[in-house]
Amino acid sequence: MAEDTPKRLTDIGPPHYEKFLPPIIKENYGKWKYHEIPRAGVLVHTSDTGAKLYSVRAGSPRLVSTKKIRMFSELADKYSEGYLRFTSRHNVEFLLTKEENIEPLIKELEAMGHPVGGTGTAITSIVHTQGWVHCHSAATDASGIVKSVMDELIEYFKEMKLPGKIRIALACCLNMCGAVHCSDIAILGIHRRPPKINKENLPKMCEVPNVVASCPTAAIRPTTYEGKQSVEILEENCMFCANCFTVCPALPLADPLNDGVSIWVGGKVSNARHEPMFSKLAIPFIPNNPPRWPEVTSAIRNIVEVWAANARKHERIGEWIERIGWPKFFKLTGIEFRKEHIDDFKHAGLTFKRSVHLTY
Amino acid sequence: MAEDTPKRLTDIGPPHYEKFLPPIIKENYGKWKYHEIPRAGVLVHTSDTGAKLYSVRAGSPRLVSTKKIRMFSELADKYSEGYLRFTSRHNVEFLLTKEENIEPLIKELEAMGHPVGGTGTAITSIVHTQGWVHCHSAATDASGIVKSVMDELIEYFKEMKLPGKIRIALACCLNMCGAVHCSDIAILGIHRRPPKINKENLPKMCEVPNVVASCPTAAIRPTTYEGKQSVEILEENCMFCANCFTVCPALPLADPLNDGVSIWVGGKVSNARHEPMFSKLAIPFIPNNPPRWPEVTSAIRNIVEVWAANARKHERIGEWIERIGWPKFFKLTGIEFRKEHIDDFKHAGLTFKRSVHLTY
Amino acid sequence: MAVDKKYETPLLDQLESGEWPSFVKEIKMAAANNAMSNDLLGLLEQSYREKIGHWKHGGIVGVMGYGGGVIGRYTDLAEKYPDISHFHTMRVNQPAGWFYTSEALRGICDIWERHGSGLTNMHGSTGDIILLGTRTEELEPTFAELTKLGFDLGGSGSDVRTPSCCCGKARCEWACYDTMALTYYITNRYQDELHRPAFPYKMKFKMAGCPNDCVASVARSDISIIGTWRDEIQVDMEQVREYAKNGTDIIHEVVLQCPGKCLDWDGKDLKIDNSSCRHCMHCINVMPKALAPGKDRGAVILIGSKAPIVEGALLSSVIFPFVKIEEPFDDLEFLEVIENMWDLWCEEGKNRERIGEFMQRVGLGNFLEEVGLEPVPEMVAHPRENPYIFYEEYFEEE
Amino acid sequence: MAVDKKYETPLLDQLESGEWPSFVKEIKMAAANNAMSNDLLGLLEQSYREKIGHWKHGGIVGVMGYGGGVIGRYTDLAEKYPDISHFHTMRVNQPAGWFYTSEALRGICDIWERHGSGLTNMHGSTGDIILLGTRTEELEPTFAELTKLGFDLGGSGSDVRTPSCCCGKARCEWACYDTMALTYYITNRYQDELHRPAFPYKMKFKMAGCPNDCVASVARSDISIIGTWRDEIQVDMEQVREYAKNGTDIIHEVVLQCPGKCLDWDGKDLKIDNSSCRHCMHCINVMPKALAPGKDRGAVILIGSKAPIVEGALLSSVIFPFVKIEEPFDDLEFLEVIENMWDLWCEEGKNRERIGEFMQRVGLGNFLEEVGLEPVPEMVAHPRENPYIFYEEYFEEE
Ligand code: SRM
Ligand code: SRM
Ligand code: SRM
Ligand code: SRM
Ligand code: SF4
Ligand code: SF4
Ligand code: SF4
Ligand code: SF4
Ligand code: SF4
Ligand code: SF4
Ligand code: SF4
Ligand code: SF4
Repeated sequence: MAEDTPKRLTDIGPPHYEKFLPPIIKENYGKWKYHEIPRAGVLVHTSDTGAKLYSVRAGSPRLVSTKKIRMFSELADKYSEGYLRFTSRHNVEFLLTKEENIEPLIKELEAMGHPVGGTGTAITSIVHTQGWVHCHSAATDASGIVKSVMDELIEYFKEMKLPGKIRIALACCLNMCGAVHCSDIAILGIHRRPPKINKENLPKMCEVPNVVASCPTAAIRPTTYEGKQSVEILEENCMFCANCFTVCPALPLADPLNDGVSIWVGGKVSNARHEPMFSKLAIPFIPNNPPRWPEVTSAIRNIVEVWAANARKHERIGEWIERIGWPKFFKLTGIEFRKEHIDDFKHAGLTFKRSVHLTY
Repeated sequence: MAEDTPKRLTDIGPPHYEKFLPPIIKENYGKWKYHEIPRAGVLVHTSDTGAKLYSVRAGSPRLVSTKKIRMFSELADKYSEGYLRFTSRHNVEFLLTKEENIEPLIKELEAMGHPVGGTGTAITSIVHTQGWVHCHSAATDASGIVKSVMDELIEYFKEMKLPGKIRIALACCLNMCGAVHCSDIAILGIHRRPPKINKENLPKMCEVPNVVASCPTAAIRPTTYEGKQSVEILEENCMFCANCFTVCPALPLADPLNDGVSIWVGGKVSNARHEPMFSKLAIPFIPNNPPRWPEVTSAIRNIVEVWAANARKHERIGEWIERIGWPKFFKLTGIEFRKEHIDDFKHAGLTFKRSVHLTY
Repeated sequence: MAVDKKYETPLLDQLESGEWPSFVKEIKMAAANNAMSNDLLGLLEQSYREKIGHWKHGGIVGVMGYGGGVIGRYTDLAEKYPDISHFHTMRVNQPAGWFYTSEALRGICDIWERHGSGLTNMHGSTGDIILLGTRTEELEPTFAELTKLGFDLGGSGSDVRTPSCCCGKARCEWACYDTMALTYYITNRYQDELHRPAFPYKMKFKMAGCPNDCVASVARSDISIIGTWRDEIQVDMEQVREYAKNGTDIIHEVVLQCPGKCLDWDGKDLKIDNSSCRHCMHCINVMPKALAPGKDRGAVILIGSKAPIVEGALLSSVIFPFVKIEEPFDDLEFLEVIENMWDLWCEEGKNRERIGEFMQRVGLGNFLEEVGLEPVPEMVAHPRENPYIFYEEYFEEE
Repeated sequence: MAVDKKYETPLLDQLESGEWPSFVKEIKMAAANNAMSNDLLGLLEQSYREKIGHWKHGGIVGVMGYGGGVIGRYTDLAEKYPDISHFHTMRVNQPAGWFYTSEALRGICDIWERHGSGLTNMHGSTGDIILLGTRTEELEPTFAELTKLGFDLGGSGSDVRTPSCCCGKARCEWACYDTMALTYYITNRYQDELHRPAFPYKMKFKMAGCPNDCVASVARSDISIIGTWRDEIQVDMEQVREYAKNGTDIIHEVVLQCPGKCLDWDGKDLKIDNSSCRHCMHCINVMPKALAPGKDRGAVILIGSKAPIVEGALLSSVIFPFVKIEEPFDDLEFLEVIENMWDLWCEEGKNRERIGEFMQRVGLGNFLEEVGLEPVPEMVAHPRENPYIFYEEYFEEE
C-alpha cells in the first residue's frame, strides 16, 4: 500500500479514559474517602491520601455548539489544567485541584450564561431528547420546554433548598429516549389522534405484517387498497402510541391541534430507601404552547413547591406521595383526577386500591 | 285451604339475630369500650356501662355431629344461660356473664376434648373445606390434614406465645373454598396430571365450547370423537387447575400417585400495619400421605417456629419476610427454592426482583 | 335407629388420638345411629386407603321454587355404600354474627337427625349452617321443617350468596357500623336474588365492622363492606402512659410499625398526624384501652374479591371511599349503585365471570362511567404508569 | 465561512432570555458560520409556528462495514431548507465516565466544524457524543478523521449500544467496582456486536458503581451492572456522633427511613443489623464521613430494562445477586452467560423484542434453564401468588 493512503481504521473502540484523567484522579483512583458539598455546584472529594479534588458543576443546554465546547475548553485550560467532564445528566464539570480557582471559575461560567449548581438537593439538568430539532417522531419539542422549565426553576438549581433529590426528564414521544419512566417529574410528548394512513405510500414503504404486529392494542388490520396490501385502523382501539409509525413512515400521527404533553410524577432510579419506582400520571394533557409552554412550567413549579412544602427530609416525590396517599397529592396540588388516570393496560387490576388504607 | 296443610313458607330469610343475643349484649350493644385477654381462649369485654362479658372460646373440628351440638347446648345452658356463638373461623364461643363460670366451663370443655384457646397471638382453628368427605373436586382431604396439623401445633393454640397473629387455612383444590389465598400459612390441594378424557361421556355431559373456554392456558381444543363433538388436551399447556373439570365432569384429574398439597406463606387479610397480601408459594409439592400427612405437619411446624424465633412483635409472616427478604426465608427454613416458585402467569414480570435491595 | 353394618377403619381411627377435637369421632358419633354417616365412614376410609375422593359432580337438585341452597352430591361407589348414593348438602342461612340459643340449635338438630346424616359444618366457609348429606326426597320435608322453625336456605350457584359478618357492635368495641343489622337487612332485601340464580356467577357479601376485617371480606366477597372512620383517633393519654409503664415499647411496637408514619412518642405524649393516618387499626389494636376509632364512622365499600380461578385471585377494590351506614337502610345509596352494577354485569358479563373480573375486563374507568360513579383517586393504589391512554377528547379544526 | 441567508425567528428568540443557558443561542452561534445550522434555525422556527416537526424517517445510511452509529435524517421541507435536506447524526463513542482533556474536545470540534453542522449533544441519553447533522457524503471522511483522532462510532439499530457508566472510582468514594475499566473492557470486547447489528433489537449496557445508580442503569439498560457489597457497612462511630452533634436527626433522618428496619440509635451508638441490610445506601448517603460500603465488594447483574413500547416499561431484574468484578475481566463468568443469553435471544426472540420482554414471554424459569443458570430466590421479589404451576415432575405407575 502506498504511504499516502492511510489504513482505514475500524473497531478501534473509544479512547482509553486514562488518557483524559487529571493526575490527581490517577493518583487517587479508588482511594476517595468522602465528599462534601460546600455550596451548590461544588463538590469536594477527599482522598485517603488527604488529596482534595474540587469539582465545579455548571448547567448546560446539552445541545451545544462547537464554539461553546471551545469556550469550556479554554476555561478548563485556565482553571483545571485542561481537565473537564460531563455528567450523566449532561452538566459540565471542571476538575480543580486549586481551591482558590473555584470562585473565579464560577464567575466566568456565570458570565458566560452557565449557572453553577445542580448538586445535592438542588434541581439538576433535565435529561431530554431531540424534539423538533432532529426527530421525526416528536409530539412536542424537547429543548424549548426544557429551557422554559429550567428558567422557571432556576433558583432551585442554584441553591440546595429542597427536602430531597428531584430529577426531571423529558421525552418527546412514547419511545421515551429520555427514559422518563422513572423520574420524579416527567414531561412526556403525546399524540391524541390515530395515525393518518398515507394510502399511496404505505404499500411501497411498509411491510403490512410488521405494521399489524406493531400495535399493542390490535387496532390495525390488514386490508387492500387499489389491489395492494394495506392496513386499516380501528380508531376506537388506538391509544396513539405511534409504534406503528416507528415501523412504518406512512402512518404519521403528528397533529398540531392535538399534540401536547402529559406530566408524570413519583418515579425514581436510585435504591436509596425505596426501590426504584415508575413515574405515574399526574396531568393527562397540556396542549403545545411554544415557545414557552407556560402551562407546563407553572404546573411543574406547582408540583415542586407543594412537594417542597410538605415532604420530610430526604423524601423524594414518590416516597412522599406513598406516605400521604395519592388522594392527598391531588388535593394539595389542585390537580383534577380523571378517568385517564385510571390504568386500563395489561396489569391495570393491580393498580386498583385493594385495601382500606385510605386517608381522609 | 284446609287447616292441616300448612302454608309453604319461602323467602323468609334467616331468623333475626336479636332473638339469639343474650341480655347483656342487647343492653350493651354498641357500647363496648375495650377488651382484655386474661388467658388464651378467654376474652373480657367491658362496656361503657361497666358491664363485663366473658367469652370462652373452644376449638372445634367444624365437622360436628348433632350430638356434639347438643353437648355444646347443654354446656351453654349450664354456664351461659343458653347463649353461645360460633366464630368466623369456626370456633365455638360461650358468652358468660359470671366470671366464676369460666374455670368450670373450661374444665368441662377440655374433658369433652375441646381445648380452649385460639385468641390473641395463639394459633386459632384452620379454616378449611370438604375434601374427601364431600367434594368431587378434592386433590386431598381437608379434615384429616387439619386435625393432624392442629394436633402438631396444639401448644400454640392453648398458649399465646407467638410474636403476632398467624392464620392457617386449607383448601382441597384450586377453587380455594377455604379462601387460602390470603393466609399466613395455606395448605392447598393440587393435581399434577392433566385431565383424563372420558371420551364416551364427554359429548353427553358437557358443552364443548364451555369446556374450551374454561381453560386459562388454552390447553383444550375442540375435536371430534366417533363423529361427536369432543375435546383434546395439549398436555404441555396444562397446569392442572381443574377448571375444565368444574364445568365438565368427564374430565377428572384426580390421580392418587400425583395428587398432594402445596404450602403457601405470607398472606394476610387485616389492614393492620400492612395492606392485605396474597400468600406466596413456599413448598410446591408434598404427596398425600394419609392418615396423618407427617411431611405436611412437620413442614408447617418448621415454618411456624422459624417465624416465631425471628419475627419482631406483631410481625405477621408476610411482614417478617418482607423485612428480611425471601432469600433469608428460604435459608432459615431450609426450604429449597425451585423453578416452580418463579411466577410464569399473567403478571409474572412484576414478581421479578427489579432492584438491588438484596440481603446477603 | 342403631346401625348394624360396621366398617373397619384402621386409617381413620388414627385420627381419633391427639388433643385437637376429632372429626372422625364426630362421624362415628353420628354413625352409631345413622346409616348415611356410617356409609360415609366406610367411603372415607376407602378414600384414605386409595388417596382419592369418591364423589361425583352433583346434578341440579333443590327445593321447589329455589335455584340455590342445595349442593347435589352422589358417590361413584353407590353399590358399596348405598346409603350415601345421594348425599346432598343443604346450606341453611345462619343468623347474623353466628349467635344462637341452645334452643334454636336443638331445633336444627332435631330436624337433621330425622332427615339427614346428623352431620353438619358449623359453619361453611361462606357462613352457612351446612347440613351435610341427605337424599333428594328428604329435601322438601327438611325445608318445610326448617322454615317452620324460622330458618331459610342460603345461596349456591349463580346467585347472591349468604351474606355474613363479624360480631360487630354485639361484642366488639371497634365496630364502626352495625354489621349484624346491615347483614340482616341485605339478606332480606335480596331474598329473591339469593334463592333464584340469575347472575353470570356467584355474588358474595361480607360485612366487617372495622379494618381488622374479621370476616376476611376483602379477600372473599364480591361486595366487601368494611367499617372505618374519617375524623381523629380518640386518645386517652393517661392510658397510653399506662401501657408504656406496663411494658409496651411504644416506639418499637407502635411508632415504627405505623404504615402512615404518622405517630411520634416522646415518652409522655403520643402525637398523631391524623391527616396521614391510613386507618390500619394497628395502634388501636395494641392499646385498646387508650385508643379508639374516631366518632365520624362509616364504611368503605369495595368490590370484586375472589379465589384464583380463572384470571388469578383478586382482593376487593374501593368504589366508595366512605359512606355513612345509618338507618333507614332503605336509603343507602351505595346499594342502588350495586344494583346498577348487577344490571350491567348481567347484560355484559360473561358466563362464570365474577364482577371483579368483569370490572377489570371492561376497565375500571368505563365501568364507573356505566354505573354512574365519578372517578376519585381513592379508587386506585396509584395512577397509571404506562402512557397508553385512550384519550377521548380532542380538538377539531374549526 | 459566514452564512448570508437570514431567518426571522421571533418565537425562538424568546428562548434566548432567562438564566438557563439557551440552545437557541447555541444554534445561532453555529449558524453564524454554518449553513446547515442556519437552515435548522429556519426550520425550527417553522415548527414552533406550526407546532409540528418537519423530519422524515431516516433511510439506512452509515459508514462502510458498519451497520450502526449513524441516524439518517431528512427534512420534508428540503426545497425550503436545502442545507438540511440531509441532516444525519453521528454517534461517537464517548470515553468512559465522560472525562476529557480540552485538547481532545478541540480535536472533535475541528472535525465537526469542517464536516458537519457544528452542533452537538454533549451527550446523548445513551451516552454518546452526538454530532448533530451532516450530509451522507460527509460520513466517511468524518469517520476517517475521528478514528485517526482515536474516536470510533457508537451503536444504533439492533446492536450493542454504546455502554456507559458513572465516574466510579475516578471520583466517587462509593464505587464498589471499577465502572470505567469494566465499561472500557466491555465496549472493546463487543466491538463487532456494537458495529454490526445482528440482534433482534437493541442491547444496552450501563455500569453504576453502587446502588445509587447514577447512570440510571436499572431503568434503561438491557444489562445493568450495579455495584454493591456483601459484608458489613464500615462505621466510624466518632463521625456518627459528630453528625448527630452537628444537627443530623439520626432517628428521623436515618433510622426511620431505613427500608430494612435494621438501624437503631440510642444517642451514642448506631446499631446495624447487617443481616437484613438491603444495601440501599441511604444511611451512607446521609453520613458519608461516618459510614461506607463494606470491603467485600462486587456487583449485582440485572437484565431487561426498557422504555414502554410495546409491553410496558420494565426495570431490570436480578440474574446474578452478587459477582466479584476483578481483573482479568476475560475471566468474568457472567459475560459468558450473557453471551449464552444472546444466542438464545437471537434464535428465539421475535423481531423488535427486547431481552426483558423475551425473558418474560418465555418465562424466567425456562429462560434460566436454557442459559444454564440455577434459580435462586434473589431473582424474585417474591415467589408466585397464583397456583398455576406447570409441574414437570410426576410419578408413574410401576
Ligand atoms: C456526577 C454524577 C455521576 C456521573 O458520573 O456523571 C453523580 C455524582 C454523585 N452522585 Fe449521583 N450522580 C449523578 C447522577 C445520578 C443519577 C442519575 C440521574 O439522575 O439520571 C441518580 C439516580 C436518580 C434517581 O434516583 O432518579 C443519582 C442518585 C444519587 C443518589 C441517591 C439520591 C436519592 O436520595 O435517591 C446519591 C446520594 C445522595 O445524593 O445522597 C448520589 C450521590 C452522588 C455523589 C454524592 C457521589 C459521590 O460521593 O461522589 C456525587 C455528587 C452528587 C451531587 O450531585 O450532589 N447520587 N445520581 C451524576 C450527576 C448528574 C448531574 O449532573 O446532576
Ligand atoms: C371472633 C372473631 C370475629 C367473629 O365475629 O367471629 C374475632 C374477634 C376479634 N378480633 Fe379478629 N376475630 C375473628 C377473626 C379474624 C379474622 C378472620 C380470619 O382469621 O379469617 C381476621 C383477619 C386475619 C388476617 O388478617 O388474616 C382478624 C383480624 C384481627 C386483628 C388484626 C391482627 C393483625 O395484626 O393482623 C385484630 C387486632 C388484634 O388482634 O390485635 C383482631 C381483633 C379481634 C378482637 C380483639 C376484637 C375485639 O375487640 O373484640 C376480637 C378477639 C380477637 C382474638 O381472638 O384475640 N382481629 N380476626 C373471629 C375469631 C376467629 C377465631 O375463632 O379465631
Ligand atoms: C361448602 C364450601 C366449603 C366448605 O367446606 O366450607 C364450598 C364448597 C364448594 N365450592 Fe366453594 N365452597 C364454600 C365457600 C367458598 C369460598 C369462601 C367464601 O365464600 O368465603 C370460596 C372463595 C371465595 C370466592 O367466592 O371466590 C369458594 C370458591 C369456590 C369456587 C371458585 C370461584 C371463583 O370464582 O374462583 C368454586 C368453583 C365454582 O364456582 O364452580 C367453588 C365451588 C364449590 C363446590 C360447589 C364444588 C363445585 O365445583 O361445584 C363445592 C361443593 C362442595 C361440597 O361437595 O359440598 N367454590 N367457595 C363453602 C360454602 C359453605 C357455605 O355456604 O357456607
Ligand atoms: C439520540 C437519542 C435521544 C437524545 O436526544 O439523547 C435517541 C434518539 C432516538 N431514539 Fe432512542 N434515543 C436515545 C436514547 C434512548 C434511550 C435512553 C438510553 O439509551 O439510556 C431510550 C430508553 C431506554 C431503552 O432503550 O428502552 C430510548 C428508546 C428508544 C426507543 C424505544 C425502545 C423500546 O424498546 O421501547 C425507540 C424506538 C425504536 O427503537 O424503534 C427509539 C428510537 C430512537 C430514534 C432512532 C427514532 C426512531 O424511531 O428511529 C431517535 C433518533 C432521533 C434523532 O433523530 O436523532 N429510542 N432511546 C438517544 C441516543 C443518544 C446516544 O446514543 O447517546
Ligand atoms: S423520544 Fe421519540 S421523538 Fe424524542 S428523540 Fe426519542 S424517538 Fe424521537
Ligand atoms: S398509534 Fe399505537 S395504538 Fe394506534 S394504531 Fe398505531 S400502534 Fe396501534
Ligand atoms: S376447595 Fe375444591 S375440593 Fe375443596 S370443597 Fe372447594 S371445590 Fe371442593
Ligand atoms: S386442568 Fe386447567 S389448564 Fe389443564 S386443561 Fe383443564 S382447564 Fe386447562
Ligand atoms: S372486624 Fe373490627 S369490628 Fe368486627 S369483630 Fe373484628 S375487630 Fe371487631
Ligand atoms: S391507625 Fe394505623 S396508620 Fe393510623 S395512626 Fe394508627 S398505626 Fe398509624
Ligand atoms: S453510582 Fe455510586 S459509585 Fe457511581 S457515582 Fe453514583 S454514588 Fe458514586
Ligand atoms: S444501607 Fe439502607 S438498608 Fe442498609 S442499613 Fe443503611 S439505610 Fe438500612
